[in-house]
Formats: sequence, C-alpha cells, structure tokens
Amino acid sequence: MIYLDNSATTPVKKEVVDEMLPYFTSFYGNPSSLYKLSRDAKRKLEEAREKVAKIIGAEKDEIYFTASGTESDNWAIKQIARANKKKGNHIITTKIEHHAVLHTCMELEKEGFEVTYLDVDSEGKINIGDIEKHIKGTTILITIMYANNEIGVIMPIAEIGNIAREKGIVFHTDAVQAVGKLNIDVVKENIDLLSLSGHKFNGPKGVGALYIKKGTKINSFMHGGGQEKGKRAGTENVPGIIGLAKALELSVENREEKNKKLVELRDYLIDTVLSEVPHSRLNGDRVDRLPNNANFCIRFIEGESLLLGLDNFGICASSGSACTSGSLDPSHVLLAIGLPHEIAHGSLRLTLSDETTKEEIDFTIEKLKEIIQRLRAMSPLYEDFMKNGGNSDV
Amino acid sequence: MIYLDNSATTPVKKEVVDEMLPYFTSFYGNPSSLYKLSRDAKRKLEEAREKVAKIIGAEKDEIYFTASGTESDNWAIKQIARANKKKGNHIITTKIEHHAVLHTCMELEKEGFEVTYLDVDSEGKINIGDIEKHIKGTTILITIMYANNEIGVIMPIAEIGNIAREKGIVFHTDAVQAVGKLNIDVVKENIDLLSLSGHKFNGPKGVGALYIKKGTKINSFMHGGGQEKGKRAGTENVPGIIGLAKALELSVENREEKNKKLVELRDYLIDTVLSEVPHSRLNGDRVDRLPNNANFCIRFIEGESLLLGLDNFGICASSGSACTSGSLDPSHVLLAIGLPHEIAHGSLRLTLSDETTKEEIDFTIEKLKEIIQRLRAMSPLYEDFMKNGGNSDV
Amino acid sequence: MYSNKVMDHFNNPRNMGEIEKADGVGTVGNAKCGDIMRIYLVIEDNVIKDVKFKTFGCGAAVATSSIATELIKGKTVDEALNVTNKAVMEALDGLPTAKIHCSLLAEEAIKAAIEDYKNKKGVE
Amino acid sequence: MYSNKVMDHFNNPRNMGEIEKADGVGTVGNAKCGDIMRIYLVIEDNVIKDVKFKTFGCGAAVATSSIATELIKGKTVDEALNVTNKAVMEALDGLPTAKIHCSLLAEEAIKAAIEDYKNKKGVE
Ligand SMILES: Cc1ncc(COP(=O)(O)O)c(C=O)c1O
Ligand SMILES: Cc1ncc(COP(=O)(O)O)c(C=O)c1O
Repeated sequence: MIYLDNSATTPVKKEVVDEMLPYFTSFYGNPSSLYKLSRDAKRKLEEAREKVAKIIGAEKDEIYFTASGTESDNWAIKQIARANKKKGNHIITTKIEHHAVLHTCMELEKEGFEVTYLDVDSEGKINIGDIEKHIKGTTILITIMYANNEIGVIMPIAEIGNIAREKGIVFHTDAVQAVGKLNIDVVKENIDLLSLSGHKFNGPKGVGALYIKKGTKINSFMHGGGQEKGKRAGTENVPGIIGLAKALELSVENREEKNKKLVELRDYLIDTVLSEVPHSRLNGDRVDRLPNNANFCIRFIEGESLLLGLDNFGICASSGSACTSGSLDPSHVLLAIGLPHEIAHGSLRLTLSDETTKEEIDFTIEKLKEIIQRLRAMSPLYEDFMKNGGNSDV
Repeated sequence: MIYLDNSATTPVKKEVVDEMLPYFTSFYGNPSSLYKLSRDAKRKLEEAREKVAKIIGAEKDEIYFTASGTESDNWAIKQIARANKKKGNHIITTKIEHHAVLHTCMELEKEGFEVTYLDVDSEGKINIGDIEKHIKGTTILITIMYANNEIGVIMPIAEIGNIAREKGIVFHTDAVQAVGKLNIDVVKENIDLLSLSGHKFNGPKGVGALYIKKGTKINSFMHGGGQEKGKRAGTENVPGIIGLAKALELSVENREEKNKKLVELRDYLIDTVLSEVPHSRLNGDRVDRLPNNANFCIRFIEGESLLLGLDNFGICASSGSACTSGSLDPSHVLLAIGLPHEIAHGSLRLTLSDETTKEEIDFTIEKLKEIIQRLRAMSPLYEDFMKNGGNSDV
Repeated sequence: MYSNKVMDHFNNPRNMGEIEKADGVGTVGNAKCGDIMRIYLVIEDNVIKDVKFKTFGCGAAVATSSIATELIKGKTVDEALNVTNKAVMEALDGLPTAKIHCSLLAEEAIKAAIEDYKNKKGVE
Repeated sequence: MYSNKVMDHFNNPRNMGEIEKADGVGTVGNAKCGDIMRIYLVIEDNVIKDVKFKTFGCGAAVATSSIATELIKGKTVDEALNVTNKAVMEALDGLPTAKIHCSLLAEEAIKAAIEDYKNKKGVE
C-alpha cells in the first residue's frame, strides 16, 4: 500500500502508541481523583500540555485539550463570538476555510452574526489589503486558517495577526494542517486562538487542542466538571492527550531536514505530473505551500474514478477534502480559486509523509498515467475536446 | 493497589485494547475516505454502532458517537432546548444530576430558559408526582439521570418516560453510570435521548455516544464535516469507538451473574461498615441502587483526609464525585438529600468492579477503621461530641 | 461502499468506446454535476445490434453505463425503453444512496439515444 | 498534588492531641466549610512551652496545623504572633492554590489561642 493521503489522517507512530498504552490499562486513574494512580496520570497530562505549549510558543496554561480540530474550531469561533456579542457582531474569514470553520460561521449567521467570507485569488491567496478594507467597528473576530487542507496554500498569518492586534480584534487560526509541519510562534505572530488536531501529525484521532491567549474573553463550550481549569468539561482523554503530545514532539524533531526532503519529493512529483500528464494543472500557490501537498486538476476525467483506479493499485489519495467526499458538489476551495465545476471535479490531492519514498512516487505517477489514459479514452468530454482540435487548455 | 473508584473511571480491559490497537497503526484510514484502508475502518465503525444500538434497544442509525458523556449531555440538553425554543422554554431536571447536566441547564437559564430542579428525598429518590405537578404548557424537555454517580440511586426511568411520552415532552437521560451495568431498553422505557461514556465500563476515555430517537428535533452541536450523518462533525475517533463498543459488549456478557456477585459483595461491604464503624450512615436508597456503589458518611472526619489515609495503603476511593473534588463545597448531591454541610464533608464512596474480591474489601474495611480512629482522635468535633456525652447520632 | 459487481464494471467496462456511424447517439448529464454519459446505438430491424458508451463520471456512473449497455444489447427498441434505473441498480447488486442518480442517468442515456435514432429515422 | 512535607505532616502529625489545663485554647474554622482547627497552648514566662492541636479537615488542614505547632513551640508569644500563613506554607514546601486558606486558618488558630491566653491572664 502507498499512503498518499496524509492530510486526511495519518497512522499513529509506534512510539506514540507505546507512550499511550500504559495509560489505558495501568495508569488509568481519573486525573481529577486524589490518589497516586490519578496523580501519575495528572502529572503526565500536564507534561503533555507543557510540550504542546512549547512547540507553538505558548504558555502551559494557555493550552486546552479538546476532542478534535473540529471541536477546537467550534469552541473558538462560537464562543468568542457569543462572548463578545455586545462589542459587535462581525466576523471575517475566507472562502477556503475547512467546513469546521465555514459551517460554524454559517451557524452564527443564523444567530444574527454577520460574516465576511474573503475571496482568494487563483493561487488560493488572500489579499491582505482586503482584510483591512473589511474591518469595521463591529468586527470582533478574524478567523483564517494557517494552511489550507486541500491546496496546501499557507496564509500570511503574521501579517494578519499584526493587523488584528493593531485593531484590537481577536484572531483565531485553524492550524490543523500546519501544526507539526510549520514553525509556529503564537506570540510573534499575534495569534489569540489556534486549533490543532492530533491525527494530522501521527497522533491519535479524537483529540485536539485549542490555544487561548491568556486574558482572552471566551465562553466555555462544554459545561460540566471542572476539568481544563473549568473551561472544557469532560473526563480528560489521558492516553489521547499523551499521544498527541508525543506525536507533536516527534513531528518537530529534525523538522527542517524532514521538510527539505519532503519539498524535494513534492516538487519532483509536481514537476513530473505537470510535464508528463497533458492537460493537468497545479492547484494552489507553488511557493507558499505545505511541504507535503500536491494538488492537481486533471481535465476530462472525474476525481472519484481516478481514486478508485489508484485504489486498485493500493494507492491512497483524495479528491478534495476527505470530509467533502460524499457530497455531490465539487470542493468549495477549488471553486473559490476560480475553477469551473467540470474541472474542479477532476482534482487529485496527494499528500506525502516523511516516510514516502521516491519509488512510491514513481510507481504512483506510472499508475496515474495509465489510469488517466484509460479514463480519458472513456470520457465523452475528451472525445469532444479532441474532435474540436484539442486546443483549449486549462 | 485496590481500586474502588470504578464510578470515576475504569481500566481499559486488555481485550478492548487489543481490539483498538490495529486501528491506530494499521487500519488508520479516515472513515470518510474512499480507498480500502478507509472502507475497513468505516465498516468496523458501523459494526460498533450496531453493537451499541443493540445493547440499549435502539436502531443502528440512532446512535451518534461523541467524545464524552459530558459532550453527549451538552449536545442533548442545549440543542433540544434551542431547537424547540418556539414551543416553550421550560426544562425539568433534578437537584442530583451530574454537573454535565446541571451546569448545562444553568447555562441555558442565562439564555432565557426556565429550569425546574426537582427535590429528592433523604434516600435520593424523586417523587414521580412532582414531575407531573411541574409540567406546564411550556415544558419542552425532561432530563433525569438513569443512576446517580455519587450515591448510586437508580431513578424510575420507565415511569418518567411514560409521563413524558404521554405529554409529548422530549425525555433525555444521562445514563453514563447505568449503561453496561443495568438492563436498558430505550423503546420500552420511552427514552428519546440517552448519554453514555466509554470510560465508565472499561472502555477508553474520550469517547461517548448519544442515542437520539429517530425523528427527534435537535440541532447539531459540532459543525463541520459530514460525519455522523451530518449531525456531529469531526473525524471519527475510530479506535476509541471500537473500544467503546467492545467494552460495552464485554460488560453485558453474563451481566446478571456478575451483578449478583457484585450486589453480594456490596451488601457485605455496606453491612460491615455500618455495623463496625460507629456514627456511619449509608447514603442513597438501599434497594434502588447501582450494584457496585457504596456511599457512606463517616461523622467527625473529613473526606479528603480519609482518602489520603486510604491512598497510603494503595486503596483508591473517592469522596463525592471525582469531578467535584477540587471544589470547596461538599457534594451537591449529599446536600440535596438533606445532609448538613459538616456531615456531607465526611463522605466516602467505594465503587466496586466485577474483579473486586472479598479479600480486598476486608483489607479496605480494616484500614478504614484504623484511619477513622486516627482521624477521630485528631478531630475537635469528635472531642466535643464525646465531651457532650456522645449521644447525638446521625 | 460499492458492490463487487459495480467494481467489476468499473474496472472492466463492457462495450466501452465509440461507434463512428451510429444509428442513435444520446448524451445526458452535465459536466458541472460531474457526470456525462453518451450511448451509441446500432439498430437493425428494431433490434439493438450493437451499443457502446462513453462516460465522464464517478465509479457508479461508469458501472451503470456499462451494465446498461449489457442490459439493452440484443433487445428490441421497445424492450430497451422499458429498462428502468431500478433494473440497472439491481443488475449491479445495488448502489449507495448518494449514487442512485447515476442509475437514472443511465436510463435517460438509453432513452436519449433511442430518441435520437427515432428522430434520425423519421428524417430519413 | 501535595508536597512530601505536607504528606509527612499529614501522616505523622507533630504535637497532635489535647492539653487538659491549657493556658490558651483557640478554635477557628467552621465544620460547614470542612475545616476546624483547635490549638492548645501552655505558656510560661511569655514563652510557649507546649502546644497541641486537633484538626478536622483535609490533608492540608492537618499538615498546616502540625507545622504551625512546630513553628511556635519554644517561641515567645510575640514571636508566635508574627508567624504568618506564608511562613506556614514555606515550611511545607508550598500548598496547592485551592488549599492556601488552610495556612491562613493555621495563622488564625495561633492568634486565637494566644488571644484566649491573654484574656485569661487579664482575668486572673
Ligand atoms: C452521571 C454522569 N454523567 C456524566 C459524566 C461525564 O462523563 P465524561 O466523564 O465521559 O465526560 C459522568 C462521569 O464523569 C457521570 O458520572
Ligand atoms: C484545516 C482543517 N481544519 C479542521 C479539521 C478538522 O479536524 P478534526 O478532523 O480533528 O475534526 C481538518 C481535518 O479534517 C482540517 O484539515
């Protein structure tokens, strides 16, 4: 099997599982309890908090563990908005956020909040000037992702943070795809809230975190017991949290070196596909791009067929975000960068890990070409295109 | 170590961990993805849903996985209330609910909902007539726990369900302490929503479920991707869910037999403590009681000291709910059954598992008596009591 | 998610291709929605002697086109008109709910090709 | 959560007990809040010759009472009056935030016992 869907989820590293295991069966105490069994769990929990904090430049007690990137996004956006309702009702975000942000914003619209969804250009980039233009007296929150999950584009977070801080507006970033891969410093980048999710960096599924800068006015989202300093109720997922922290620690070890290798392999993949597959294009900015993301549109064929073809050879890939599969509409991200529907349907995302090899990439490209040829031979769109002289290109 | 805090949390059974393990490292696919790796995860996920459904008498697609009992409670209560706001704003609950229910209800009061907190009697039981008395035209939700986490009292759920159904009011029950231990049938008992949590029945922490009867009008709580039929966004905690289902399956195996043994041991514990520790009393109804719960008040001493003393001998116990430790107020449950503060401070909860042995109970009682003696010798309250002739009893 | 039958037809589509001088050609669907089906028919004595298809679309779209060509090959035009999307689905051992529209598309493609044949015949 | 020092004083409380004919007895706290401390003093020539305590309360309450008796034993009354809750906490290598009130209680118990002594002396 060749796993090239590391932005959808990642395997949990063996070292991570080993670190978690004792907390299922041996040190299983409820961290809120008093006895030694629980104090051991509690200590490890706080160590995990410290590790996570350090890696993003935060303080230990600014980290709150949640159950997913989605929960972190929901908490941050809904409860900042509701807590600051008296100050204003306007939120700024972009058109290419993950659904965890977009659908949450739409939900807030039903409650009377006003949301500006910023456009992006054909490379997926926002115009910084646009943010300033849309800020008004009622703007209480800017939520813009650190890096996009589909087309890999990295946003100018420090610049956005600067503007937000200057204007006194709370700034949240969904960094689910960035944490572990990019060097993040919440202080230098003026980030007030940041979402992350364990399963995106070889940690377990079902555990995430929200960084909340000290002093930020936010409501609780989960009410109940006094866990997480009374801000997020629910018995702590001790093994999950330990796993998340361990995985994050591993992911930043030799990060530069790993990223250098990743970028090389990614660029090799991109260059080869673009040169060897006719009528293909790269989606997302070529430079401000996650080191492991390649996203193409392959004209005249449809993404799901391509994925099924690849699956026949044990190659795992995706077409748009894993979350959007199952929907009939093509990805909102690809539409936002201006692709027509029929071209957006033919998108292919390959996301690498630092264990991906050149051999795997070569095999994938070889199979990709075969499958594309087969599907194009079957495609009435390709037939029409060729009959018309084959010269309108993307 | 002697673990007698099984209502706070439980160890994950080895068979459960074994079932989960492959889904961390081998079958790690995102269930929303298309390829075989993910289809395998998805299939197992749906099997888990089916298992859980069957055990509580529900249909497979009435089960939604969440990240905790707390999340299930928050979702059920907040989003039933908000979805039915136009019908009315009145909620009925009891004074002895878990904080996940109580604090959620209090939060709703801030939004303009009106909440009736029903009294309980000295045994922790509600008066069914009270519910009927408090129902009015605006009542949209009754939320009453299946069994209490502190004093173990079991509520007359079928009777409550009957009333709710008759009056057309949605009925939610927090069954976090009951699931796995008691025989639950959501259809026969007319339950519309039911919360459960994996770590209470030897499953993992950080995973729970909410049963929502088909056709119930409820809003989503977590917005984002289309997981859980679009009702609860977030990448599914596949290993956690698999673990929850496996643990639940194990917990109902030979349940009657296990419960019979548990009740015997529990009663032995209760009888021995009550007869051998002067000035002790049992909290909670003696009959309608969880098979594994014993909860005492030991006069003239304070609970934390007692726990520290037991911890010195490796005995894990609690005083009030694990979640309420850290708070300075004595348990709201003990106050609700009418205990004065100073007596409520001296509570001790011992919750057994089917692996608890008579030897462990005997050892615990022996140490308990020593510690109580030591603490009473240190207690100015006991000094005063003895000087006054030692004859006002609980 | 897909039955083995669907995957078989996706991987080994029957009657895939183009017929240069077809008696009827029908194209349905819309690239915007991600599915286009085209069916080519050769009809002699009111009987479908040959049929080919081309499809742009998901696995289900390919498989429904493929099975549809099998279902109508050798049938009379009237019999072919009676092939419903339900028959297409049954022949594939079912489809996921989200993919039922593909079977409808296959039914429509057959009808469109036959209509084209009838129009052309009418003109002759 | 508790330092080793706290646990040591909880497990081996110093000067625990009662003094039948104490020169001063102070009781502070409230059973409602879960802590009561009582300190017995024997005072000669303005020096605390003996001290005992009884406490109903949590681990921190027991430990702060215990350490407080150590801190004042042999001290003059005035020196004892200067023992602050901070000193009590430091002597225990710190306390969890939620337990700081116990150290205050210990300070108050000392003061109450000395006040009782002064009152009694005044009356004599
Ligand atoms: C009755 C009851 N409800 C809810 C909860 C909360 O469940 P969880 O710990 O999974 O958040 C608990 C346990 O803590 C409980 O005992
Ligand atoms: C950018 C982004 N935000 C949020 C999420 C949601 O995170 P989770 O899957 O942990 O709910 C994802 C992944 O699915 C993501 O890629």
